[in-house]
Amino acid sequence: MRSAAFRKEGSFAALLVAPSLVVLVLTTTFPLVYLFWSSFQNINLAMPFLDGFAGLDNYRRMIGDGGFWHSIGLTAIYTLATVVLQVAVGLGLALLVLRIPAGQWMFRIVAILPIVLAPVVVGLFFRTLMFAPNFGILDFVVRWLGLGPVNWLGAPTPALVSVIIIHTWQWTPFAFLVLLASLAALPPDVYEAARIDRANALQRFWHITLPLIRPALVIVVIMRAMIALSAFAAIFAATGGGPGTATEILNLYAYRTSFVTLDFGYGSALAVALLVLTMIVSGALFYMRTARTS
Amino acid sequence: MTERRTTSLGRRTVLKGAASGLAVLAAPGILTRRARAQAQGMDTSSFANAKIDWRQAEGASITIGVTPAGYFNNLDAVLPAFNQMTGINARLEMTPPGQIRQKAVLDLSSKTGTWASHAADPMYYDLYVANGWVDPLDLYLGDAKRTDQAWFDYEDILEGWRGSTSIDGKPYGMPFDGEATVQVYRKDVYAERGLKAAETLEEYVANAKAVHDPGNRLWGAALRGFKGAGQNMYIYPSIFREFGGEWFDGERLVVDSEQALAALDWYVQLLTTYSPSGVENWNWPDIADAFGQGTLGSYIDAHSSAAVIADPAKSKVVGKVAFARWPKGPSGKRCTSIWNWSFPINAALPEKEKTATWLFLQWAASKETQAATSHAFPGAYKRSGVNRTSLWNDEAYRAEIAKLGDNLIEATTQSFAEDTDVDWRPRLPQWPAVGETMATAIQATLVGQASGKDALREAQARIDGILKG
Amino acid sequence: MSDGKGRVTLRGIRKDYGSFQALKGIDLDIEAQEFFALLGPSGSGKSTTLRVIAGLETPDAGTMTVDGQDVTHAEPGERNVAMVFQNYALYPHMTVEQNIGFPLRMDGVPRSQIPPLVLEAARRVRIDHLLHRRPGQLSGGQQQRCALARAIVRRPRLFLLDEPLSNLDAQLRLETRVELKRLHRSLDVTTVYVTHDQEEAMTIADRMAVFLDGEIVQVGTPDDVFNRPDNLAVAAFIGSPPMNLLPGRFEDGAVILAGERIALTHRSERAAGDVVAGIRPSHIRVAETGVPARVVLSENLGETMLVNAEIEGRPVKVRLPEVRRIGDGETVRLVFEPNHIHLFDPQSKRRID
Amino acid sequence: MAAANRHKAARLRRNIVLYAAAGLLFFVWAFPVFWAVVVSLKSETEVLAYPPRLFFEPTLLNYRDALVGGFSILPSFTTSFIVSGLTTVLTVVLAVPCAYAFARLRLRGKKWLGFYTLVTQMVPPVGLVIPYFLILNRVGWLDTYQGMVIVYLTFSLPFAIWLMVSYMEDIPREMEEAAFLDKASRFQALWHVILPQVRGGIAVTVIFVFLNAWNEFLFAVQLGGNTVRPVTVAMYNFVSVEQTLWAKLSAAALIAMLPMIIIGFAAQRQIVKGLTVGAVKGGGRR
Repeated sequence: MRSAAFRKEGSFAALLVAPSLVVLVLTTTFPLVYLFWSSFQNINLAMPFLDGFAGLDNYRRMIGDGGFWHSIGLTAIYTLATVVLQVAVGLGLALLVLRIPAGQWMFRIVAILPIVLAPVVVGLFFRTLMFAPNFGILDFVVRWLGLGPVNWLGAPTPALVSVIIIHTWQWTPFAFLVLLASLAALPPDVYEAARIDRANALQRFWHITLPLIRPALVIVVIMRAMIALSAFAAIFAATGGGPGTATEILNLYAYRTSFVTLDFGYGSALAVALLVLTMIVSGALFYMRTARTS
Repeated sequence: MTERRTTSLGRRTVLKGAASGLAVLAAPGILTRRARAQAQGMDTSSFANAKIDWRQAEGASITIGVTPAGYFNNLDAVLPAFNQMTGINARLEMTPPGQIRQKAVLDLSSKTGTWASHAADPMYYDLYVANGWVDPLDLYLGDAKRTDQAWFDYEDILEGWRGSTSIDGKPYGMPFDGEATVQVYRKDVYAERGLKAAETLEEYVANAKAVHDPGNRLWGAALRGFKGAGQNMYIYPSIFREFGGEWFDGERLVVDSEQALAALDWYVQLLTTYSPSGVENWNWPDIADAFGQGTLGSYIDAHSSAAVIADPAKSKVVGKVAFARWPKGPSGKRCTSIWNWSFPINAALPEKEKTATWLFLQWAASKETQAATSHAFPGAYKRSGVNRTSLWNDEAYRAEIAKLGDNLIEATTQSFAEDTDVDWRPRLPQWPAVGETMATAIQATLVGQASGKDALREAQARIDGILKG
Repeated sequence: MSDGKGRVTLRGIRKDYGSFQALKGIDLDIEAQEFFALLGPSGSGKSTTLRVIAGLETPDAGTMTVDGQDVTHAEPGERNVAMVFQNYALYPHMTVEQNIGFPLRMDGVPRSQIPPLVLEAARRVRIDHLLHRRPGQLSGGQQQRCALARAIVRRPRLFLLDEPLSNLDAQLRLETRVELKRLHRSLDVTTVYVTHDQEEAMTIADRMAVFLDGEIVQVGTPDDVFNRPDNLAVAAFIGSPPMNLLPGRFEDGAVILAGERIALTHRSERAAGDVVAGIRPSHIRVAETGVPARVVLSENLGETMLVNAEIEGRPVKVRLPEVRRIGDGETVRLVFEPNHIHLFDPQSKRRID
Repeated sequence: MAAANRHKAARLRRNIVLYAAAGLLFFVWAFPVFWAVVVSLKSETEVLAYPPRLFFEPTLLNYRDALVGGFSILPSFTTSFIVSGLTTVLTVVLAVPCAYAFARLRLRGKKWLGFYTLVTQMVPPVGLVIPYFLILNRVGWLDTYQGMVIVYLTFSLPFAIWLMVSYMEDIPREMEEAAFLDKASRFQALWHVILPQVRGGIAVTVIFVFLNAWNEFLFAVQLGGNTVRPVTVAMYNFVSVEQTLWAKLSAAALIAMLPMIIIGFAAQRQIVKGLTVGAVKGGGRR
């Protein structure tokens, strides 16, 4: 808690912060205010004669809207599944790669690939080149293995599984790279000590590795949860939220309400709901992080 | 950028003929450049016959939003002729098909006038008009200073298309390119099995059954399965109408009638029995791709997909294709789509730009430009969806289109003449929401998420909510 | 430039961090050109005091003057002080040469004059052969010298060292200690030196201040502090091991410890009463007579021997000048050298003279 | 001897298993990209062939079409470079000082400002398209470079500040204190002492901001146009109303992603660092 208190510190800090803040305020204040404002309005382009102040109507409507709760449920499943998969697969892969004596660099490089690809491209590629029945290579492989045919994107549950696979494919490398780096940074003497204490591999993992990489795990969970909550482009390109509404997470539902149904008022309310949800989830995760570490 | 864009389709035919790789590398660029030059040199002399001043909006700049498609590419290629003739700087802006409607609505609703005009979906005119976003075109058509009615001959444009772009008798959009929904089938496969094009929906199912042989990678039939107002809700309304469905009961939109359910059952039955798995996500390009690969006996979709399945660079069934009209439904009716891309005039424009836009509309919809972008186009791709009755009767045009498959011309013109139906889809400002709701219900039934009855009942409830506001 | 001044005065300096009082009112005078040590355990306030002198901390109360001029609120850069940090704080992206030259650059010294000054400073600490290396390529000792050179190159009027030797190994620490002293002599700059190591403070400082719990408990020469601890706190802190402190009673110029009466030749005028007697382990002998003590453990230190014993259950340490066999549990008799017995008042905890 | 051999054999077995498992996962991650490359080398008919063929006569025509054909994405390449480049430069110039202040300086309301920047990052883009459209239209910046850069700044800036703060916090405070004692002003301390030490962090920020700007699609479609048409939008020229040209789309997408892939490979170390910053903390400063 040392602090250097100089007279000019405050004004110097203000000087450094000001440009960024001015830009942020200028570019985000209006959109944010507009978003909130329109969530309290009736703005339905298809019915301009109804436009006007709606009070809490849009929010009230949300409570009784099955589509909203359906999308919330999907958002929860999608977020939970992708985060768990990314962490589990990423950690497994990291533990595995750490053990191979040579060629680790190849994995690091391959892991970069999905991360740098545009989600919209990934969604498009998976939709057709991977998943499409009678066309996609994955479909072919699954059939060849005698497991198919699976109608990947054409049936509700497989479609949800598919978009989760796509997300997991693209972002597990993130978890993998972070966890690989933290695992590599772990002090070897701890393991030697554990070995002397006759801990077996599983015990070593459970009692030493996991607690030691906990900070990294928590960060990964936080960042991945935030990204999963705001996922859009890949699902949009792969399924458009379908079939039916089987993959229509809240983000897509808000998009459809605003841009397809043209109900901007309700769409804004849904966007606000998503914002609040994201803040709650990330806030809770951040709280867990600071509460446990301090 | 716009200039370079025109040429990719022309190249394909050249590739076909070229034997050696290196020669191929050099050749296409040259040829397409020539094609573009020729297109630019489009003969504009007949425009002088119009008794209007083509240069009255000289200096105006207008942007027209379009979407990647062969017909717009061709239009783009001849656009310099327009600019040269009028002194207007008109540009086409390509927007992905998935976003063009949203972008247009965003632009119109915020009255920015970014797009002077755009390729519009006819189902959106009720919305546009309810909001006063677009100008009625009779203002322009009736203005002798801006229109030579005799020369332009608006009545020559296909009637169904004019109807689809008019509200209460007033025109709001200028049809540019459109389609009829027709049966497409493999004449070789049908002949082998002694089948002929279906006359009724029952026969269509029977044909599909006769052809269906998934073990040999041949499926009976396919229709659009993808969710969307312009996807499954493009094909379903035709079936609905053929089953005798009526969209409106007085003022109320009804989507869960007996006929609606029967139509949905027929659709689901056909697709789940005789279509490849995955059809739930198929849009028209996917159907055409599958048919082009020889895996489909038949499908019902826009006649313009003929261009894709007649393209040897992509299709293995060239020369094995024939066309026929929609089969009749139980009501004895055939119902083709009246779908077309049309150009409205953005009401938020200043007067001079409006005039410029109108001149563009006239020019684009004129016989000359329609011909210049179709059979008279020097590139490989010839439009097959011209907007004028006179052209559909034009021998040169018919000859060009006939190359795409047996009976195409006949099926299409008959469809235009007899099978169009103003009430093909329910026209109302809330169409985007209604169409999307129906699309979701149809797809939910197709994938087994809900029974047809439940899905339609829920859709009805939603639509009631939507229309109540 | 060193102008022979550099007299520092602190008056009533207080510093709080939340509810923790880091400095509870420090008064301190540091003479010009003096080598002054701030000694104390960690958390005692010595480092905070140094940082206040440097200007890195602003006190919550009190004033600081240098040569009579009030600098309490002056920026660090305005004070003409140089500092060597515990971890050296070398700029890792600069070479040794650039590191040493940095203060000159910031001071506006013309570019052409910088290299010779840098070279001179580097020579003084004998790292002139390393000028083109980066800190990461130096050993700990070399880094430390580099930090020293960076501090002296500008000839500050105050030279501040924050535990400069704590990151060096024992051998190097000894050598550097000597070198620091030599450097101070040649530079003639007021030097304030923070350490928790009393041996370091003793050997190197002209004078020192002993810090405990945010207060200065004694200021004086190393000899004063060692041989005349002002109070019980200093007595219990200084020395390795520190003084034995035993409760006793003063009567008639003599002190009574564990029933044994020890006559004190030099203190007689005081009234009788309870006292605390302090005596360093090396001022106790094992003899045939004296206070009986039970040996708990005897440690062989090579040249000397440290005996841990108990007198009436109280621990006593005895340093014997030679190693001899003393069995654990054995009872010995201890003799206290009367003229090395310090007396403290158990109430005021102050020294009784 | 026998024991040693047995040991050796066990290790060999273990390695084989490890490599097999690792190889399988490697394959899973590399395959989609590999397959995109394969598809881009096929003709359109070949692409649609089933079962998919691994052996075919490869062609580079798709690449030529994507590069110099009618739908060349090269002009869009330039656009993407300008937009992403400008966004990156501005973001870094603005974010670095701000991050320094957040990490080190005392400022009234800093917590709230930090929270505000975090919140702006969470707003769903869907809710922002309409207001942005209105604003940009008002100032006449629709379909302009400056308009697009401004919009991207709102996303990149909070992210960059957040990233840079972690790097700034890693620098020992003594560095600045030493600089102050060396008579450096606050600005000089930042410029001469802090900035050179966070060069790695700046590099990471540059890479990520550039990457995100390059890959953006939703805003590019809605707020761009003929003038500003980044590669992610231009690729869609191969997804026409009539058909999707898969081979050309693959080629175009691969070309469009090539700079990112190159950056990814070249700056692999920095990216990993960027991903792990803050995460591995506690494992030492450096």
